[in-house]
Amino acid sequence: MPELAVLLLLPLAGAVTFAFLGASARAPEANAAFSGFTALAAVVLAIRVLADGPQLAMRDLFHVDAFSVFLVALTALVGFTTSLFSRPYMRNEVVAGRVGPTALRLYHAMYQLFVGTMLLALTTNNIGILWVAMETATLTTVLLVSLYRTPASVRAAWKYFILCGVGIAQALFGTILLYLAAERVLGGGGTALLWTQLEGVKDQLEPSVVTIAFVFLLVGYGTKAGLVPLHNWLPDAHAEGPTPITAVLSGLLLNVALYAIARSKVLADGALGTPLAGNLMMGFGLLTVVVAAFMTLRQTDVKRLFGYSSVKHMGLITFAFGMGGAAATFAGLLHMTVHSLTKSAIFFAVGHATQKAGTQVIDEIRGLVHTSPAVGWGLMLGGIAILGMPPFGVFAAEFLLLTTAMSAQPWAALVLLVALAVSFGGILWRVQAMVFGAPNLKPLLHRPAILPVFVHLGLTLLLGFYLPPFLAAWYREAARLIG
Amino acid sequence: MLPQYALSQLLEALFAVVVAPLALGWVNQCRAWLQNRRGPGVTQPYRVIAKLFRKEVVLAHQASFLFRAVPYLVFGCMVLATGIVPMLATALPFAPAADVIALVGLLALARIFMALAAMDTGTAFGSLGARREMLVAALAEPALLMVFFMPSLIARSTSLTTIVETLAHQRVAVHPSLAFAAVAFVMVMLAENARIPVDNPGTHLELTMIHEATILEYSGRHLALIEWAHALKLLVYATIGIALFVPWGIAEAGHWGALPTAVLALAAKLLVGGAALAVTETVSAKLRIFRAPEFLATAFLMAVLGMLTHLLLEATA
Amino acid sequence: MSFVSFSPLPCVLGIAVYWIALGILGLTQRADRDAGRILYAAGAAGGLLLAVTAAWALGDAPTTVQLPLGLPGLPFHLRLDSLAAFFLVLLGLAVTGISLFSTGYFTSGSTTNDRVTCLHYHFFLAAMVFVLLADDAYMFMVAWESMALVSYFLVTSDHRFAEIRSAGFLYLVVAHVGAMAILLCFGVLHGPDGGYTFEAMRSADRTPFWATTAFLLALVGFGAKAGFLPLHAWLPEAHPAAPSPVSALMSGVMLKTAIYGLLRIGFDLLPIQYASWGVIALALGLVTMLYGVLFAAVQTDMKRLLAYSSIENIGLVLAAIGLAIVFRAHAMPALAALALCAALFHCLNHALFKSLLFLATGAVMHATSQRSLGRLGGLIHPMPWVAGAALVGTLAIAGLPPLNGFVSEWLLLQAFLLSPELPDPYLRMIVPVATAALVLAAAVAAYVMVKFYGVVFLGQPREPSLRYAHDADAWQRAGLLFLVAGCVLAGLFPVKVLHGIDHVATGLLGRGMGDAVGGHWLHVTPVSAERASYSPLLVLAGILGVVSAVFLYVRVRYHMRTRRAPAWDCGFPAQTSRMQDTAEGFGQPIKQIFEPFFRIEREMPSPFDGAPRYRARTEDKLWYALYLPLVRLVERIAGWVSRLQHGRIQWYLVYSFATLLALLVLIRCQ
Amino acid sequence: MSLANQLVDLIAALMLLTSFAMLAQRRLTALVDLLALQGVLLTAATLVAAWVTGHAHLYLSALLSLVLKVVVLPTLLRRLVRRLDLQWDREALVNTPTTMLVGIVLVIVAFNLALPISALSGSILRGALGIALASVLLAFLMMITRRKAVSQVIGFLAMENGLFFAATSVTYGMPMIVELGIALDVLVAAFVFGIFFFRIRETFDSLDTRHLETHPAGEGEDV
Repeated sequence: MPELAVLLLLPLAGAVTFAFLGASARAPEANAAFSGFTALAAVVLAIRVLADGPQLAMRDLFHVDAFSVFLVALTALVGFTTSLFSRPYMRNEVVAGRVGPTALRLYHAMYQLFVGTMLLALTTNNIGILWVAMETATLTTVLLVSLYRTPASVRAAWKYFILCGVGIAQALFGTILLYLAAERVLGGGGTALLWTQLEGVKDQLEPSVVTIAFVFLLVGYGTKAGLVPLHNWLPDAHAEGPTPITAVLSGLLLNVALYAIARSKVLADGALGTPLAGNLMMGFGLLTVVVAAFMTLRQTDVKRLFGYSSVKHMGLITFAFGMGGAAATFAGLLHMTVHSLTKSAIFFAVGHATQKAGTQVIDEIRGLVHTSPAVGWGLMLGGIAILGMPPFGVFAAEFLLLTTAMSAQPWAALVLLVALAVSFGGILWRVQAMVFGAPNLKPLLHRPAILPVFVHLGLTLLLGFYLPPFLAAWYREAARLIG
Repeated sequence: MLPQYALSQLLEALFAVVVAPLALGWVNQCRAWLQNRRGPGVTQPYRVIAKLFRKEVVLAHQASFLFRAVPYLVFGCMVLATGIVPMLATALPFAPAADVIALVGLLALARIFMALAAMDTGTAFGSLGARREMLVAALAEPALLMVFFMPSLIARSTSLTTIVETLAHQRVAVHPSLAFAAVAFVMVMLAENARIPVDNPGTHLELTMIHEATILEYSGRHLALIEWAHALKLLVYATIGIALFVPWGIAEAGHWGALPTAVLALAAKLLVGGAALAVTETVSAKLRIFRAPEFLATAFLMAVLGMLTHLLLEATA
Repeated sequence: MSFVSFSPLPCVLGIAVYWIALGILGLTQRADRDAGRILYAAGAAGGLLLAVTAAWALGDAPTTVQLPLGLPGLPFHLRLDSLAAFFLVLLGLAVTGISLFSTGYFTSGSTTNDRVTCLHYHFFLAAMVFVLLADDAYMFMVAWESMALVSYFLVTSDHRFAEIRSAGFLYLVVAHVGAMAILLCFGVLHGPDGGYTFEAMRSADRTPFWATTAFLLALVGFGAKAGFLPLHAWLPEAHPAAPSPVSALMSGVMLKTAIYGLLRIGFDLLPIQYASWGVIALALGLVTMLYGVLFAAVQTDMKRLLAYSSIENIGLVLAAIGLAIVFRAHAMPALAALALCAALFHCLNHALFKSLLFLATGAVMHATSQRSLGRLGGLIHPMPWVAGAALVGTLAIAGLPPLNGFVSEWLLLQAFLLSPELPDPYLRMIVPVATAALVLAAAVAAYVMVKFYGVVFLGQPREPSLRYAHDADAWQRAGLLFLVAGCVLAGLFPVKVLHGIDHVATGLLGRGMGDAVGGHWLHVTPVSAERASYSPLLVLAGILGVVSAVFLYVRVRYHMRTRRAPAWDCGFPAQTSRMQDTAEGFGQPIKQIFEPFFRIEREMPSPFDGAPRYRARTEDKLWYALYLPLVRLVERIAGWVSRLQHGRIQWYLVYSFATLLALLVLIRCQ
Repeated sequence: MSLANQLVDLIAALMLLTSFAMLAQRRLTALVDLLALQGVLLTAATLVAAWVTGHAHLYLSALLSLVLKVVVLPTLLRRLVRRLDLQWDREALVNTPTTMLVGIVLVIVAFNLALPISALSGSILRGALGIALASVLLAFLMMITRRKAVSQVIGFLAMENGLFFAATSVTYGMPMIVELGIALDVLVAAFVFGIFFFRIRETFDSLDTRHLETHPAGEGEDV
């Protein structure tokens, strides 16, 4: 599969290129070009998987099925639009003197590497490699978070590093235990970590080992996914890094972590035959939603605010996956899609807004809609969409999730609704304050990239009204795989 | 529609319009006697109205077209009200057009026009009067409706014709609820017609007046119409009371033979009623303005209690 | 109809799409004003067409359509039945008037973004159509929340003012909480194997407990939109904040969509009703009504006053619905139909006169830039058109014959007077109290409206600039006159209106008011002619006849000399406009009598004040008793939760560690 | 009991011992030494596994461990400690005796958890899994109780050692490609740490993590 090779090698090539040329005048465009071609390869891959079913490649080292290819497409797409957004954003940062040539090289190289590791994590068939990719993703972004070298950003990056490093170490332990269980069935050697193999023998795995393995995996990847109480790295990392990185952290990294959890759950369910894994995930999901909802009420930094919003949505998706079943998993997958699109759109808008205001403090951003209507309305509509107001797609996902929850877990649905209402108030109040009111912002030298914002919002809007049949079939297939 | 029905309707309305000032005059005369005065005679209201019609109208500078239209509208409403109330005969041709609720609505319409006109000139006393008038109405009107609902429940109808026929022709039945209703009705009537103890029809003392304050700015023919309408209102209330609580002797429409009896019966009832009103006014003192709501709330409660009594004791489900 | 197959549903759908197109067109228009104005006028034409089409569909059998949109497995289901058609008529009529008015209103462009407003305005209209047409839970929720969202944008269209922003915020939060209750309600209602179409819900079996839960959730959810106590708090904030045509739309039409939803769920999706629901609805309706009217009486902002008056009217409608449920539960369908017809008629009436009054306030604000009653007065002279139209609206909303407001209140009272036929003695005892509350509220409403009209339009201008206020322009007049005509015609020909409404009752209850309505076009006879009858046309003819006769007589018999002079006012010499009764003064007696209802803050001058100043603020007790404690509770919890987030890495590691250990111990214990 | 078994058990016991020693040790250079010692133990364990199974890649893995965990990382850390002039660390939360007590509890918990797995698995890994888990948890505890960034990194690396030990002793090593990947990650992580220390130093003039305790606006106002 040449497109798979392109998909994985192109970002790597990009990273190497930018390690040397990342500070050149045309680097932002080149960055977008690399991402664009990667996205193209992802689309081709997606079409192939859609047409021919799951694919294995390179001696079973890579495996792409409906679940992963959908995330591959999403990741590549958001990676591309974010690179478009990053173009004027980073130029403005340079103008503002916040980044120098070295930082710019680091930024572009790591951006490509990050997207590459995400794609690797999604396409690999080996759960060991999945772990390696996740760890690499952490390492690539950790330096980006501290790109500005302000005390706060160094702090945030350190926190990110330590908490995620420790977390991901737990995931490795889980992986080792899984290997232990699989080895007894599949024998040693390379095959015992292959997903395609594991999936086939999942009901023969030793339950007591898999239970412990799942706990470690859940805690490990849950840290990356930002599940409460393992989420503490997330708000700071979101707040302090350059906004394009925030957008991909929120829109992509969290998804990939959830992807790992969802895969783990399939194995755990198969081995245990009890709803234990699902119950744990539902518990985490609920706790996450509730805590994140209340935390939004206390935020004064706009990027932290939306960081908590991401935490909340990860909780919802975890809850959906935990509940299981075709409908809930479908809702979870749809939620992943729309959350990625919407949240990155929000961060694009927030990025420009914070550059205009010269601060991330919510109270000091006012009247966006006057100074730049497009950014203002983008932020407003994005905020509305992420809060689950129709006609945006987040609502479609929440509708499916909540109605299913009401049949299956009425008490949990009630808790979710209360939390959603609280975060609705908390976020709307702040978004409104920033978008409306008398303006206090200054114009920017480089025109903001509005297109990605509205492309994302348009897609989200479309998904609220209309789910293309191929997408629905895709989700169903993926839900079948992991439900 | 038979012409004799139409004729009876027209005659009754005309009768009411002509007789109304007389009834007012009778009450005033009785009061004068009770207060040891000679009194101006029962025809005094006619003389007043006639004089006013001949006088020129002095309009305030700020007065709008509303101000000038209101006297006619109020007068029209009152005449129409007399057309609905079975005074001498039941089954009037106009009766199906409006029942008791519509009657209350009609009275409210007149009052609201009155209040708006009072506010139109933008004087201190005008708006003060309008406010007080509306306040009294806001409490008296529901009480009045509740009073009406009791006979309506007994007769299972809100049509005045049906009510009066039921009450007048039924075999003797005791309706304790009607006692409550009657008391409440009298209280409402006092309030609505600007009588003591709620208002003083004779006063022009600024701080106490209610109704008079609303018509301060009127003069000439406008004032004549309003005074006349006022007299009509008193008559309407009196005849409603008579029709509801002492309906005996009333004629059915088209029964020309029963008409003389009906006229005599009505005259007798009005004489007694007017005298009673005069007595009431003489023996009681005017209330402070903020006591008036309590007075009316009492009436309202009486009416509600009456309805409750009816539903508990008399209703046959 | 043999050669033309006319089906109303696609036509209605077409109008909604047309409005959406107008909105998008509005967004793309140039700064050229006239082009923008045409859009509103074109929208008005759509409204009229909608009213006609929907009226056509009133008696027809329900028609359905599925759109290839929505969720997989749950495409958008649309259905046009009599209930929806009636509310579409209401929407169409109100929109016609309001859009005509807007054509003249949205011209200044100084404060708001015209293009965006135009977009939201027309999307709002379309969203309401979709709410009424929706036939599955998802479509309904999408339309419902979209409606809330665009109306939120409309409310905040002048968002430079902090109070407007917080009003919009409050509105959207309450709306969203309500929408969640509705979502929960649908979750309870859903049909077998998770069917979320209304068709599946209709046929689903459910226990009394779940049915009651669904009804109560619907009451909360739609109550948040309609403004039932205690979820009314957003109304008096949002209505004044919005541009007047938007206030008119929200108050006149949007609140009715909540009533529609309640009827849809209460009567259509829940096939069996219980008397207890009716009692709850009745009680809630009466309390809401009284609360609304009492607060309306003490307002000093004309749009707040009207907003509270809307709360009152919605309470009245809810009470009527409650009564209908009680009758239905006791198998008295004819009486249920009567109460329901009263409710629906009042919905229509309120849509007409409340829109009219909000538009009138819009014209006043447009001309004077004043909203406070303390700065208005005497506008009948410079603005005779607006004053005339507002007079009709005032009389109609005060429930006076022969206008439309009286008819619905009359029908409702008739329904109440028939309730002694209920078999349950306890219910019978509620009736007098309920009736008393109803008539009391109606009477106080008249008080309120006199205050409104008198203070705004009559008397002397309280500000000198008011003398130069300009009257409404031709478009605005057209809009006002359309609604005036609606009020008058619905008042004079109630039988025609009831014919239409009867289809709805028949559709929902299986039986309408029947022959009683069709007796005679001149008289409304809800049960029988002996029982009660009312003919507004005759009443009007009677009044006009007497008035013209008297006028002619006076004119012929006496001289018509008239002289202008300063007002007499018992001979007081100086009469400034400040000596008139103020809005506060007018509300004072109500405030005093019903003092326990209010929360009053007084600022009294001391005897030694050089510049004595008296101020009294009357506030909603519920705000302090319910909303603020709730906010404080949420904030307190947020405070506790945020202590988890203190920035110490060691502790964060402890969290992770503890979580890991707890989970490990948990699974070990299993 | 075979020789291999005894050897692995011995190595495991030493592993546990070093973990405890690290928990108690507050001198940074000594900590680095202990880390290097763990690396040696790890290499030894891998060699034993390679010997038992005869897998060639395990020898490679042992070499990798030796280079990375005994030579490269300790050297790097030693140089850092010297360059940054760090000597001592302090306890952040609780004192050493308490930490030790908690550590003993953790070992019991880890053994208890590993019991069912040990019971069902064969030959050489009998007690190793419990000890590996205990090492991981002890390293975690060390990270919690230390204040200096360097100590945290050492704790992190100790945790990785525990994981590697689990991988080798319990499953005779992971597939080669995974091992390589993990090793690469550890190496990169070490470089990132290195960069970080200088950034922290440059920003705060100290490597005390107290400076890394943020009081971000809007949260924890009462701290």
